[in-house]
Amino acid sequence: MSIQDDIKAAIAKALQDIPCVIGWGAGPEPLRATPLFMRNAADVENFTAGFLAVNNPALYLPSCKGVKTALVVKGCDARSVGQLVAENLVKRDELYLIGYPCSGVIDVDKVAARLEGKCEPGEVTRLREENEDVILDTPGGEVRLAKKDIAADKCARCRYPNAESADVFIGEKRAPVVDQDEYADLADFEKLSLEERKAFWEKELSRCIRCYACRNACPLCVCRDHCVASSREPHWLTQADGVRDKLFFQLIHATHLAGRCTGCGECERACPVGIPVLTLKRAFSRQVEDMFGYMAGIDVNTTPPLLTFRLEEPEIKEREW
Amino acid sequence: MSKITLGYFPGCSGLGTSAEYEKSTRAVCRELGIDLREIPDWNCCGSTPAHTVDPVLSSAFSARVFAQGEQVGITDVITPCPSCLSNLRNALRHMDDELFAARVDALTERPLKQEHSIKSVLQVIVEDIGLDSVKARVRKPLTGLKAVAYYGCLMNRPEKVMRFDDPENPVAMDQVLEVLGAEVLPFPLKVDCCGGSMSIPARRSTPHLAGKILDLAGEMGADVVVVACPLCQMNLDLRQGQSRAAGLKYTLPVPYFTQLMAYAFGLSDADTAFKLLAEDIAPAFTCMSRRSDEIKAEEARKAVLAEEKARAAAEKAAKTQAGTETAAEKQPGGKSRANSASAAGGAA
Amino acid sequence: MRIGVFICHCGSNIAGTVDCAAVAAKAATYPDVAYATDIMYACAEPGQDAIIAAIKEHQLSGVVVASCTPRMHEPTFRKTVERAGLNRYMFEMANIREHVSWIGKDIEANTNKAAELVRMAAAKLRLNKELKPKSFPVTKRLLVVGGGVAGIQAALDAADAGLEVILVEKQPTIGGKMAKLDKTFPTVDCSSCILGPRMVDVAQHPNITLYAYSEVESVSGYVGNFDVKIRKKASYVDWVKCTGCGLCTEKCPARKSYDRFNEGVGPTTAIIIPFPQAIPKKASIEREHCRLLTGGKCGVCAKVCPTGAINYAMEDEIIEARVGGIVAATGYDLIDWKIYEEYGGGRYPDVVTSLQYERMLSASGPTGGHIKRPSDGVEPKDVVFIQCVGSRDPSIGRPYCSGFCCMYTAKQAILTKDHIPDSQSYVFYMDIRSPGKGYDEFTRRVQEEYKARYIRGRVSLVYPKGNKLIVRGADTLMGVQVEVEADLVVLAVGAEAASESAKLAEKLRISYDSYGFFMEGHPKLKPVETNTAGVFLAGACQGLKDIPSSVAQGSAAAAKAIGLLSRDMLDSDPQIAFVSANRCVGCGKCIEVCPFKAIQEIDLRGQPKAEVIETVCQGCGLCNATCPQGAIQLSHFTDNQILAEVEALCRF
Amino acid sequence: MSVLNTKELRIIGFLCNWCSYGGADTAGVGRFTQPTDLRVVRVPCSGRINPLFILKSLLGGADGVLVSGCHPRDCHYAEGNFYARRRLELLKGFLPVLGIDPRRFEYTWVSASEGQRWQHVVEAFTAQIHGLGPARGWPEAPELEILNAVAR
Repeated sequence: MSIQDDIKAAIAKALQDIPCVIGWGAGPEPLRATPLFMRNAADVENFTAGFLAVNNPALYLPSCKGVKTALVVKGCDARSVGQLVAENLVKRDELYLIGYPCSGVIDVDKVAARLEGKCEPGEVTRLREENEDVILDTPGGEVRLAKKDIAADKCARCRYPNAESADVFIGEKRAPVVDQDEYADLADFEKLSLEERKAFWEKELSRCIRCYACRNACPLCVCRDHCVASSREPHWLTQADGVRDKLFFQLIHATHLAGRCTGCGECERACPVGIPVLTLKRAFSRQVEDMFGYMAGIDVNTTPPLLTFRLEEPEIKEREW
Repeated sequence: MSKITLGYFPGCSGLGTSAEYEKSTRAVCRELGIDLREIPDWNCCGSTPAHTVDPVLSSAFSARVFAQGEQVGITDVITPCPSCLSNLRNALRHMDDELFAARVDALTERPLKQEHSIKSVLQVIVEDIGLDSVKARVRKPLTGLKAVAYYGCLMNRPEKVMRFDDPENPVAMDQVLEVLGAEVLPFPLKVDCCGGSMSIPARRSTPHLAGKILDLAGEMGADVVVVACPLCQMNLDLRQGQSRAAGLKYTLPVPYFTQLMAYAFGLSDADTAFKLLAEDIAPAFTCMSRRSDEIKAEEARKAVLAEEKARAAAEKAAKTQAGTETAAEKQPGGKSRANSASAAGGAA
Repeated sequence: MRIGVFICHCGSNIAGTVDCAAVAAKAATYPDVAYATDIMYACAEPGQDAIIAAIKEHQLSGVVVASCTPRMHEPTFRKTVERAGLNRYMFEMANIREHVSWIGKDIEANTNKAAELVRMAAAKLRLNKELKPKSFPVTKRLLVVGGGVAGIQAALDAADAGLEVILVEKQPTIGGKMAKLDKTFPTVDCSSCILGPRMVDVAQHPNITLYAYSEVESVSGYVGNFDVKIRKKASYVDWVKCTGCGLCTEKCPARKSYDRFNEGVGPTTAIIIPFPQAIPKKASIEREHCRLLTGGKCGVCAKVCPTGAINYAMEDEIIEARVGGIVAATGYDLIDWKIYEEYGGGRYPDVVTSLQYERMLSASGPTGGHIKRPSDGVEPKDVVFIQCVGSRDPSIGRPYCSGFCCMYTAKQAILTKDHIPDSQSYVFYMDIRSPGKGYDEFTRRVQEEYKARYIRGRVSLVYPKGNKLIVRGADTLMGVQVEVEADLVVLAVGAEAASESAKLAEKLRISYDSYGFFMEGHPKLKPVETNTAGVFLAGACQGLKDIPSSVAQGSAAAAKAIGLLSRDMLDSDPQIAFVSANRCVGCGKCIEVCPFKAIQEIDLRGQPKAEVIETVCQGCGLCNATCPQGAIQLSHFTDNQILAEVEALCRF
Repeated sequence: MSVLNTKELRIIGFLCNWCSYGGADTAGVGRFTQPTDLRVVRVPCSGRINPLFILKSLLGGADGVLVSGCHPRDCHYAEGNFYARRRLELLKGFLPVLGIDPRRFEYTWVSASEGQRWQHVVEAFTAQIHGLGPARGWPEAPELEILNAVAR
């Protein structure tokens, strides 16, 4: 029996006393799975885990408040859940987590790059996983790609492939991809001078269409309908179509996530125009880790660093005047 | 042993009036693993009288000394003489001001390129070498020598420039003498004026001022007045005849602390250079050895006493265990012996 | 909205370096400004009347006054607009004096900056809302911290006015520094004769509860209702049973304990009654000296105590109380004079402090009022007083004048002559500072009648020679060096704020200066108030002062406290947080950070929401900065108001 | 035109009412001369300061932002400045990510008695900002550019 079947069995068992289990099901095309809300055995048959299980199911938790809900989670999803629990935004005892060892998830853009000249990702007719590879059926025949070459960036720096906080864990635990997140993804950006960085954001943000997909994909953006981006009281943002306001929205998002972001990357994945908005959050996360030794979503019993303080802050070197 | 290498500025008196300071300093530094590299072709530090007349010219003298050092890769310099120390350090401090530095550079035509430091020999021994290292080298402890340390006006003052020891009650030399084994008396006039700079403009006040220092030291029962400054040494040592004429009662040898260090390290007469002192140090050492004998005898007596006490206690414990209560008789015996012993000590 | 702008000249204070008419002309162009003018003195009666008239004439709905700091006159002008029928919060101030005219002389830059500050104020005012205070009941009880003469005075005055008073004193007895003094200047009357009866009054007053040997542990709450925890330190003696007979102090074998009350002039016992007139007259054990408490062997006091009051197992006790106001009267300490190596740095026994000398002069002191040299017990003949030891000395970070040393030195010189008629006193001084009723006459008397030799100059060295102390100094009037052979040297040690004053300030949330002295609300107009409502200051804790001034300030602080607590209800400040329930997602972050537990979670139609407890909220706005969606806003300092100020500065 | 051309830069200060605003007043009372660039926004507590106010200022055209509150442990509201310290320090470290020189933002603690310290802070910070020169602006929406031009 495959892990997939074991998970399905666990889901079926969970459904005996939980009304809904959230996981993934086949999507509109072979390279994409879609969130799946399973309420009965028939739904469970559509369940799929593995390389296509990209979406973060924690996104739906705040709207499930008060109803016992089960989730199938990857390691990174579990961190989002953990942070929501730490902030008391969802109650742990209202959750049932089914974990499995994640070996990474697909980044369709990277597949597109690999297929360049052969075909469009949408023309792929079938995807099969074979150990550390995937095999794509394309109009031009089979294409074999290594998973690590087409996995999301976050998978290359994965410290928590196993949902450690799961109530039930299916399969053998995987070793972490890395022991330490070196924030290598920021290295190239940080080679830029201050002037170049400013130009970088001006250029990137000029594409922004203010669709707020980044916000809507973020499992920790719990304000939802009450986001300050669209309120008059307080009135932080105008509706003006300038880079300044577009960037300022990203800064609102990033500061609101400082000390909370688990780096799941859904914001950046959701962006239809490919703005690297995760960079802002990662910059904050690194500082938070250095300054307060805090990693979001790991320990549900630690108060997030911006909601507490110490009388003496050993890592804060204030300016001597 | 780890060696340190430092630039060395002997100063003018090292070649003349304070030759004993110079000899003993070199000997002591050698023993302590300080490799002294004398600054090549050094010149006057620019102290009296230049600095009272023209501060820029005075600092230029100092600047040339540092420039000479820089040429051979020396930037950390030490000097035994507090007066040189003061002028060299003040020159560096004044040259922090760019305008001043420019005026100095115009005179020397050799602007300094590196950061320089200047410290006294005393400061290096106490802070960089450490008293433990000094103690480890003592072969002939100065046990029984009653000493007072006299620092003079310049070694620790002004506080903001010297940044070493307490400006009103310095203790560095006291500590050195203590690890050499001497008994250091708490001398209140440590930083009083010896009259040094008065010796030309107000000659008659010098023996008076120097005499006051020697007088109190003598009154306190000191065998020696230990110094670290050539000018102080000269005033206190050389003028004792004048001081006696002005009413001074005591005759006291005035050695440099480095001389006593050399002596305690067991170095040769050439290194201690005691014979260059005006007042003979021999009587002080005679007092020292007599007192040292007394101290040894006293220690021996104490050891015997302690042994006896321990034996008595053991016996008492044994008897108590046996149920007899006669140990009380033992104690008066022990006491009377102690009394007679201290009486004998007093008579000696 | 119709805004009126008034640019105050403040005489020449502002108009000297700001073109007020130009600022007013500029202000007239700002959005919603219906009227703008400049005015000579906005705060004076004609100025206030002009504002009221303008409000009526131009139907103004909000007012900006550009003048001094709002910390000074905001309450004044709020009352003014209220008199004209506006809500008091429809008012903003622009600080163009402290922040503009007083800190620069460039008229062009100042005028421009003043106009900018007015623009900010007007932009904010456009978003102001009418706010109404709520009333809450007041606890009619006063806490006085410190039982020196200032605290005693404040406690007695408040108690006489009918208030309940809690007096907390750190030492086992009240009386403070004054109780240690032998006589007081300039009358040379006996200190304990004038202070003693007042101490007894404290003990006997039905409205005063005294906690001696106690300290303030923590303070929470706000004006009208502070919740105070008082730590009653273990005295190891049950004070209910103790009669103060003193038998224990006679029998205690630990006779080498440090005598705190007598400034260590002689040793004392481990169990003590500090002095015969102590209030409360109860014994207490100093733990570090007690043989039983440190070594486990002794118990003499328990054996001799006729009432069985000794309790070695006693522990600190925490007492909780609610008070409406607090008077801090924690006094001063002497600076550490041992840092002066030139005076011996504590090495010479015959160099004593002025307070030690005071104990040597006192008939109830360890020497029975006989002046004796600590080294050999001999009566001194030549006594040298050195003034300004630790005062007016920037090199040790104490540049200020302690204020009372000149006077007590003169007094001590007189007393020296009284005690030892054939003695000679010498006083080394910098300047004689004696501005007080009868003070300068007093310092003349000591020189003319008592023949004390006053030498203007500093002492460079004190050193022992034989059984004398040689005092060497300068006589700057004669231009010579002087040496005095003294038998005893008395250092007029300067004072600093009591050692733990900073800790208390943090508990009371009041400011203190770099020397530890508590900051008054205003140096002239609010000398006993602090910027924390309901906390008042008395005595040397606010700044060094002598006994008459301390007593006067004690009474002043009491008067302020009585005024506050005579009211049954107080108005709460309406500048507090409020929640837009429809925007709140109930995440509870505001509840987590609120320092006052002023926000609670409520259930609104099945949804968790935050709710502000209005009388508990203090208006810091931390919740506002924490709430991601801005659902909780601080009234009068809302996000939009601050954004309007930022916009006003950035956009134009 | 808010700042004087060539003479001033646009510096916004956020000061807590109890300590630093009082310290600035004390500096004024003491006639401690200061540069005129700074404009002060008074807030009750440094804990009230949302880091976004600072970002809004810097994106909006401020050349420098200075925040000052009560010294740690001396907060009038007991804890506000402790939270502020964490938030402001994080913000300062974040500014370079946007290409903003972190020296354009400083935070400090000045008590109501520290008039001289306030003078020093203002002088030092103003000099620092003048050293950095005017900040380069961020592009606004085209229609706003036109409106602003009209307003000016």
